[in-house]
Amino acid sequence: MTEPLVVVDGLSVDFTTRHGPVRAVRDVSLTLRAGECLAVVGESGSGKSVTARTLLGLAGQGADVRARTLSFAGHDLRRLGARQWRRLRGRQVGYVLQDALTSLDPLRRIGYEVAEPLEVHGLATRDDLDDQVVGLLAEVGIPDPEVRLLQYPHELSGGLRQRALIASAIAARPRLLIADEPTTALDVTVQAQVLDVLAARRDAGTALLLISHDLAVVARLADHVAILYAGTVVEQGPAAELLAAPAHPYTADLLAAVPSVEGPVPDLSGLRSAPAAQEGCPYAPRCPLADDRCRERLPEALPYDTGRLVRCWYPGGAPASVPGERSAVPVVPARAEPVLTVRGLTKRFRSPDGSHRTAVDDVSFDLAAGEALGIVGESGSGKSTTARIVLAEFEPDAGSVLLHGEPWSGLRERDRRARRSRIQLVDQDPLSSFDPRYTVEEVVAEALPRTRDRGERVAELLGQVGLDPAILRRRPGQLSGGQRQRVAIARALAPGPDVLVCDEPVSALDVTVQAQILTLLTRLRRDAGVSLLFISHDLGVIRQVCDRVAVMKDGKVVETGQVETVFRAPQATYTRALLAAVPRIGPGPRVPARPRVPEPVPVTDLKGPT
Amino acid sequence: MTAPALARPYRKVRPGLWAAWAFLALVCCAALFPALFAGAPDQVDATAVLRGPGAGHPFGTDQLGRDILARVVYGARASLFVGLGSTLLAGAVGSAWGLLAALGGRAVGEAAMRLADILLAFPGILTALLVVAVLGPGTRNATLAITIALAPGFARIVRVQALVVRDSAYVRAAINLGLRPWRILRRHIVPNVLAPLLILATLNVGTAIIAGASLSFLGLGPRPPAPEWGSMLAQARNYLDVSWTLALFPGAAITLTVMSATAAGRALQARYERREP
Amino acid sequence: TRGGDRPATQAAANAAGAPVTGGTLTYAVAGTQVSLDPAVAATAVTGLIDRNIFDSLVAQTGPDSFGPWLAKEWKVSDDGKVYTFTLREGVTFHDGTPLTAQAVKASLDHVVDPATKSAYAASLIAPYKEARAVSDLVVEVTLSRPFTPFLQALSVPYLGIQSPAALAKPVAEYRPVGTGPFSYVSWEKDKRVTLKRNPGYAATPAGASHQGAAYLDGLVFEFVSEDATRYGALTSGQVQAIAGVPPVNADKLKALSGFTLDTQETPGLNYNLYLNQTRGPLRDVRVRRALSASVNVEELIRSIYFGHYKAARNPLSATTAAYDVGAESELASYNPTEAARLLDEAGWKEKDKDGYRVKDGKRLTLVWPFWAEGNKDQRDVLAEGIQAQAKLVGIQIDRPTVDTGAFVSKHLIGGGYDLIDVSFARPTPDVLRFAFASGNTYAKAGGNVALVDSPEIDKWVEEAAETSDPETARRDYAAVQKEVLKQAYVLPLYTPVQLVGLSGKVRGVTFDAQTYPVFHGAWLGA
Amino acid sequence: MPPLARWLARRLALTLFVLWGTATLAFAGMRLVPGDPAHVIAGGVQANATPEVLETIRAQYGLHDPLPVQYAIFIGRLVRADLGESYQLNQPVSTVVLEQLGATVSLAAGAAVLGFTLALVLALLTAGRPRAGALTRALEFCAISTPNFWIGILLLGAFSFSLNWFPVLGEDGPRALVLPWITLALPIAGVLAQITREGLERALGQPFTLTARSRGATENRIRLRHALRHAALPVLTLSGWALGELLAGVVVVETVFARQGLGQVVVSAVNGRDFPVVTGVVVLAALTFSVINTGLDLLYRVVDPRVRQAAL
Ligand SMILES: Nc1ncnc2c1ncn2[C@@H]1O[C@H](COP(=O)(O)OP(=O)(O)OP(=O)(O)O)[C@@H](O)[C@H]1O
Ligand SMILES: Nc1ncnc2c1ncn2[C@@H]1O[C@H](COP(=O)(O)OP(=O)(O)OP(=O)(O)O)[C@@H](O)[C@H]1O
Ligand SMILES: [Mg+2]
Ligand SMILES: [Mg+2]
Ligand code: NI
Repeated sequence: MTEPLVVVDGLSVDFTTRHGPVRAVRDVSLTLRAGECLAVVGESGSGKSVTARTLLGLAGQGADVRARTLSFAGHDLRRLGARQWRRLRGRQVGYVLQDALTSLDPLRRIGYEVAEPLEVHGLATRDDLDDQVVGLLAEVGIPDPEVRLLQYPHELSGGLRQRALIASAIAARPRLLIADEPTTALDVTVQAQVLDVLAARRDAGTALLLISHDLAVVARLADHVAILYAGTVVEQGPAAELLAAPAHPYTADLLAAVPSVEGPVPDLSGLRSAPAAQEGCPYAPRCPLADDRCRERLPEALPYDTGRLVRCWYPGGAPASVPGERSAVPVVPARAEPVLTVRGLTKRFRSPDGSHRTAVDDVSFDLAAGEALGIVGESGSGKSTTARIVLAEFEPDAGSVLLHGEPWSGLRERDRRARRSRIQLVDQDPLSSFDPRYTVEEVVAEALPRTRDRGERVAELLGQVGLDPAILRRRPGQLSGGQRQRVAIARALAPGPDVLVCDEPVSALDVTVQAQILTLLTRLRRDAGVSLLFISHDLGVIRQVCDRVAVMKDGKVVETGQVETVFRAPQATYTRALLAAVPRIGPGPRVPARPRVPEPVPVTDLKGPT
Repeated sequence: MTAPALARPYRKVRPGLWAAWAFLALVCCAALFPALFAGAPDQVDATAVLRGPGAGHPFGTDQLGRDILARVVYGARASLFVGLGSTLLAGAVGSAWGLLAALGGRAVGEAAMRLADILLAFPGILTALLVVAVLGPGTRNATLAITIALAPGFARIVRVQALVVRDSAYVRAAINLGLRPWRILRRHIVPNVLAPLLILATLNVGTAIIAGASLSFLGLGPRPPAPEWGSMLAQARNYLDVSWTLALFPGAAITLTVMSATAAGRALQARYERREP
Repeated sequence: TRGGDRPATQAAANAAGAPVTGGTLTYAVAGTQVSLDPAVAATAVTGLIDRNIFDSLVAQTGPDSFGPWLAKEWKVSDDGKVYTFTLREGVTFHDGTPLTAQAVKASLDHVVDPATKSAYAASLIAPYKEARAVSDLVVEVTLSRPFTPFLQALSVPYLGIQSPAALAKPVAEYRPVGTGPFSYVSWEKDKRVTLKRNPGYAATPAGASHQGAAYLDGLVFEFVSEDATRYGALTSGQVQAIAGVPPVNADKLKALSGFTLDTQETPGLNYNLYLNQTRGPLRDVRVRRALSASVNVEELIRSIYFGHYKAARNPLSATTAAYDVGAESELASYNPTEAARLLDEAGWKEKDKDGYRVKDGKRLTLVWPFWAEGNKDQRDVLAEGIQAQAKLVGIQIDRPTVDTGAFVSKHLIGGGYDLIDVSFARPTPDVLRFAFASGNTYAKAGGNVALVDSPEIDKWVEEAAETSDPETARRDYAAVQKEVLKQAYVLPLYTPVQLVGLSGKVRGVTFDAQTYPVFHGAWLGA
Repeated sequence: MPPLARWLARRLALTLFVLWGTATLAFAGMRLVPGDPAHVIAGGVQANATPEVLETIRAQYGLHDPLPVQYAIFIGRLVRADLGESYQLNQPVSTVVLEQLGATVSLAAGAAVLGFTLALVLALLTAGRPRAGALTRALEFCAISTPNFWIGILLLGAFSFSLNWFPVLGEDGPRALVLPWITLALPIAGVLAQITREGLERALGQPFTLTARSRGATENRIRLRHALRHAALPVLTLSGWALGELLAGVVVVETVFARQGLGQVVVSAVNGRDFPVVTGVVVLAALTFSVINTGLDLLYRVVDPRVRQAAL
């Protein structure tokens, strides 16, 4: 093996904030060699980005960085002055920030952004700058680079933006490339392409530090994986072994929570959520194995198996989550009356340039009582628009929606109002759907009829969605993402609806929280007998909750059927491509860089990721 | 998943803010109960003209031998009356106007906003000047003039805010719940539009006080002998060479009041924004 | 009548050394003007500037005496209606037109022509009927009735003799062209008027300190309305002379080396407060006298004007002919006890919670409109003092701010006021007729703003205006002064004073009967 | 570029509408005033015009016509860019305005340049530097809270009367303009500096700044090439307001420094009910403002590509 390029030993980063110190990273040790990919995985707030930024000397304002060793190519990073840091950044270490939407300067052309490292480090003359940028854009698989060069970030789709950002990061041919959540918020097909670009760099000998909260993404690229929990590396080791046989209970839970499109649907009802502990093992509050020792003392990183390190008193002791067959999902009697009948929905929108674009095109489906219908499709395929027509937020241009066989679309709002409570919505972003001035209690209570026992009903509903009544007086802004989504579900359930429309209800949540919400929805369906119209771009998620699925592309439903049937034997080519692009955590060697696939993103697609 | 939270530098509780609140309270007291702080503001004393600060007259005396302290104290009323009165009125008129423009249908909305465009087409003081030209000078008319100058700005902001709120996810949620439009308007739209407006209004009090003082400086506000800071400054201009206290104290009173009001408004705003997620 | 005594006071008594020719003098004046045509404009500034451009037919040489100027001599008919003037020979206007009887006729006709929209000049010669050129240099003016103040009127700049050629031009192209020591160069609106020397000047008025062309090459009138700024401009050397030195700065200026202060008391009507005797509480002479007695004019004037303005005790300025010293015994001078007694007697016994007197549930409130544009000399401050003092005896004085239109139509013409303040500079006792004759209300283009309607006063002023006996006139005028003070139609405040600030370099500035500075003999020393 | 053309056409229509509206409001306002303008035209108080003279004037200025007729005549003239003749000055309004325009423009333009520069420099130097910012922040706050006539009075007292550094009076030469410029510039500089700094700080906290840093860009490069553009957006939005404040300040500052200019014209016209002049200045102000705002919006579109394809 070659000399390690990056050596991090005992790194701790603390922040001073208004609410006291935040220990973002605690005692993290990592090494990375040229041509290798190290993946850092963990849920939101676990310290992934801070760790990465420390390697660039950009930990942030008020950061207190301590380490026993912090070296890059043999240079002690702790001793660098401002000027030396600048020489390192971009030149030696390329950084792809998470969220390409805001990481490119919206007021500057793509070409400028890509060229900046070259300019800063004096690597290009004025004349060949454009050529170099075009080359870089082509290298990351951006079609028509000469055109893209002159465009602004908002004129590019999410995938293209992400690739432009990568192009900028690799412009100066750095020896280390840090990619911070490079595929979050991208459609699976686009995600696959971006990963290919990164794989190509790795294969070209660049060391790759890949940051993700998604184990499935990591599985495709990483040689080594480090699992971060609350700022601590709880487990690290070679990717294949670690994923095949997680040693830390957290890793095990994480793996189990990843919804997959194949294999058994796991029963996740045992997953717990609790804030990380400050003392002892941070995972102890959530760990099924935790005992007093765990709560008192955090173990050292102990060797485990071959070349692995685990910080757990009971490494490998976690019970592999029991794969319960789909027993949790109630099977709908075939003769059930449709609650919702959707026929030939069509909706056109005017684009700013005056042209019309069909967002929903002749969509029809039925939803039976107690049934769960999933709608999948890439971004912009018309899923949300369909949902909003079903909710009668606006009228379709053609087609109709029937509720319990009676007209629902095409009415005056006044005539619909009494039946509004029959259909409720759970949104991707619950926070904005709460009046900022309302407390949790008021939010839920508003959905209830004004009766004497309203207070009790609120408490009951919160119990139903697994929330502590202690949060009644809080405002939604003070809740975690998972809690907010539970409040939203409680509110949606309050009027006793027949249909619950869920538009990407979990796509903003960490996998474990996501798993909990999905379990909750499944349970509610069983207990309350509501039908679900479940929208997601994530096939695994759909599979976990739904009986039937409708696949949408460009406003049309290209395929419908029972979930298992569709996923096992997709008929439409689009469905097949979609399934093929889904990253899988499988045993076996890491995937080599695939040959570049043809660009599927149309040049005219200006829509960003949702 | 989220952009790195580059936390803003930590802000301490500033003593300046406390001073601002205290000073505001003082000014309000002076406006309400001037007699507690000073003697008569219009008592002429020909034997003690243009005295510097000293015993009996802590701020000195003016060209008629009147006590400057008393005049500054009594002047608080006019300034606050103009500042608060016009802001409140403009806030009320502007809110109704903006809400109407946002929620009152296309034709009404267009008409309301075009009227605002016209009034906003030139600087506020010019509008105020014109209004004073029509109505004639005086405290009440100056207040009205500033109201008319401020209201279209408020209307525009209220309209934008009302549109944002109207299209917000939580109003959508309320519609989904089958709530009646009137209830949604009352419980969701109006409060969420007015909360930021109230803060904006607080920030505007200072502007209105300055505008009021400017009008009376130009001789279009309250008339002497009624004590008023702007007109005191206008008269003081003639004595720059002789007595510095004459210009200093009313001017400082304006600056400090405006500063305090603005600081208080900003503090409220910061609090409001922090409360938002 | 002819007079010969030296009229104008000699300023800069230290005018040592021989006069030097050359240089430009900049004189900063307050206010601005709307027209340079003296026949059109009424403002003092126009008079001041035009005095240097235009000569008059006659020159006022004393309170009641006149000397030759453009008219070398004149005759008045026995009935006092026909004036025959013989002009000087060889005088030419700045544009080369010779001065003839026709020119005089054209000038006077121009003044009374309604198209001219004369703001003031026409009212000075209201009885003017016609002028006739008897010969080239003899002009005969006919009046509709005898009018003694006619000569005085002719002596003011507003009736300066203008070039007929210039007057023949369209109004838009008007340029002031006269025969005076300076000729017009340019007028930058609201900024300045520039004049240059008339090298061929010879038509000096009687009593002039200097003969022939002016010493100064140029004369610039700079308009600076802000008192403090004007003062600052003098002390910082930006201008050589200013009008209206703020009294508050006057002592300081005197003390400053290199500067002099020249004080000129203005003749005519003092700055007086007129009490509208036709309206409300002021119909009662006791209330009028009470108001008069409630104000300590002496003390107010002293403190506001630092002793540079004199408190007045007579509607007429002491420098006016027929000024009667004895009249002031009739003045209800400061005596708050007496004021209170008079008010009690008049039925204003009770006081309300604000300390104002009430009668039949009505408060003793007087309206004194404030016309901001007319404000100068800190008169607003003085009014504040008067308000404060009247309050002490229980009289409320309201000062609503009014604009010009409303001031004229609602107040001056409509009579919607109780008090009004005016000063009126004109060096003749005939101003008493202007101010108190019943036929001279503002609505009838007069100055009787107290709306005095007294047959006696009317009789006195008419007699004085028409008589040719100076003694009768004097007696009549004295009677008027006594009567208006006794009736308290008027509360004299102060005698306006021209406080002219001069840089020490400026020499030889004199003042005419109207107390306008005359620059004919001025020169700039080292 | 058709969208731009369409946008400009809409702006033009809006401008015309606003001009008509302001003119109409001014007309209505001035006609609501009690009092007979004939007296003003005749020369005001001292004129003491006779009824005949007044009658001539009323006839000449059409004051006898019914209001709709007067309004129609007024609008008709306005369309031909004829603002009528001043009541007080016996001159065409356009002449009055043009004569004074230069003085006002040089005052306002200089102050604008000074104010914007000051704001920019202060903000660039202190953004994201709390220690350096504290003092300037306090000073800006003072400047914002102080009416500019008081600033003017203080400056005049200190630098002209006491120290004699600047002329008390003077129409010509930049030396006489220094104090008025400062007086006008300080309050808007205070506001703009705060806005700019806030914009800079917000931009400096954005991920793209972090990206730029991660490329090795220097602090200056980040501030000038990235953050400044972003800070320019709110500043542009506020520039219309700031310029308006400036024009409004002109009215007061001209009074304080006894300068001639449009501000003085308008104040004396308002006081003297010189209706044509008031209307003229108001229409001119509305026009200037519309032009400035259109220019600013155009500039905004140049700086921010995102709004380019958005409609008006
Ligand atoms: N500049 C800062 N000041 C204060 N706290 C910070 C700062 N930057 C990060 N933190 C805190 O440090 C912790 C780790 O943050 P980090 O951004 O590394 O999380 P992450 O694992 O990247 O999460 P995500 O998946 O949401 O991006 C969080 O609790 C965060 O709030
Ligand atoms: N109000 C609207 N006005 C104009 N176009 C719209 C509007 N709403 C949606 N669209 C367009 O309609 C198309 C479908 O949008 P929709 O939001 O239904 O997609 P989606 O499948 O929900 O995508 P995502 O996964 O990104 O949420 C998109 O191209 C979108 O730009
Ligand atoms: Mg992160
Ligand atoms: Mg969607
Ligand atoms: Ni003295």
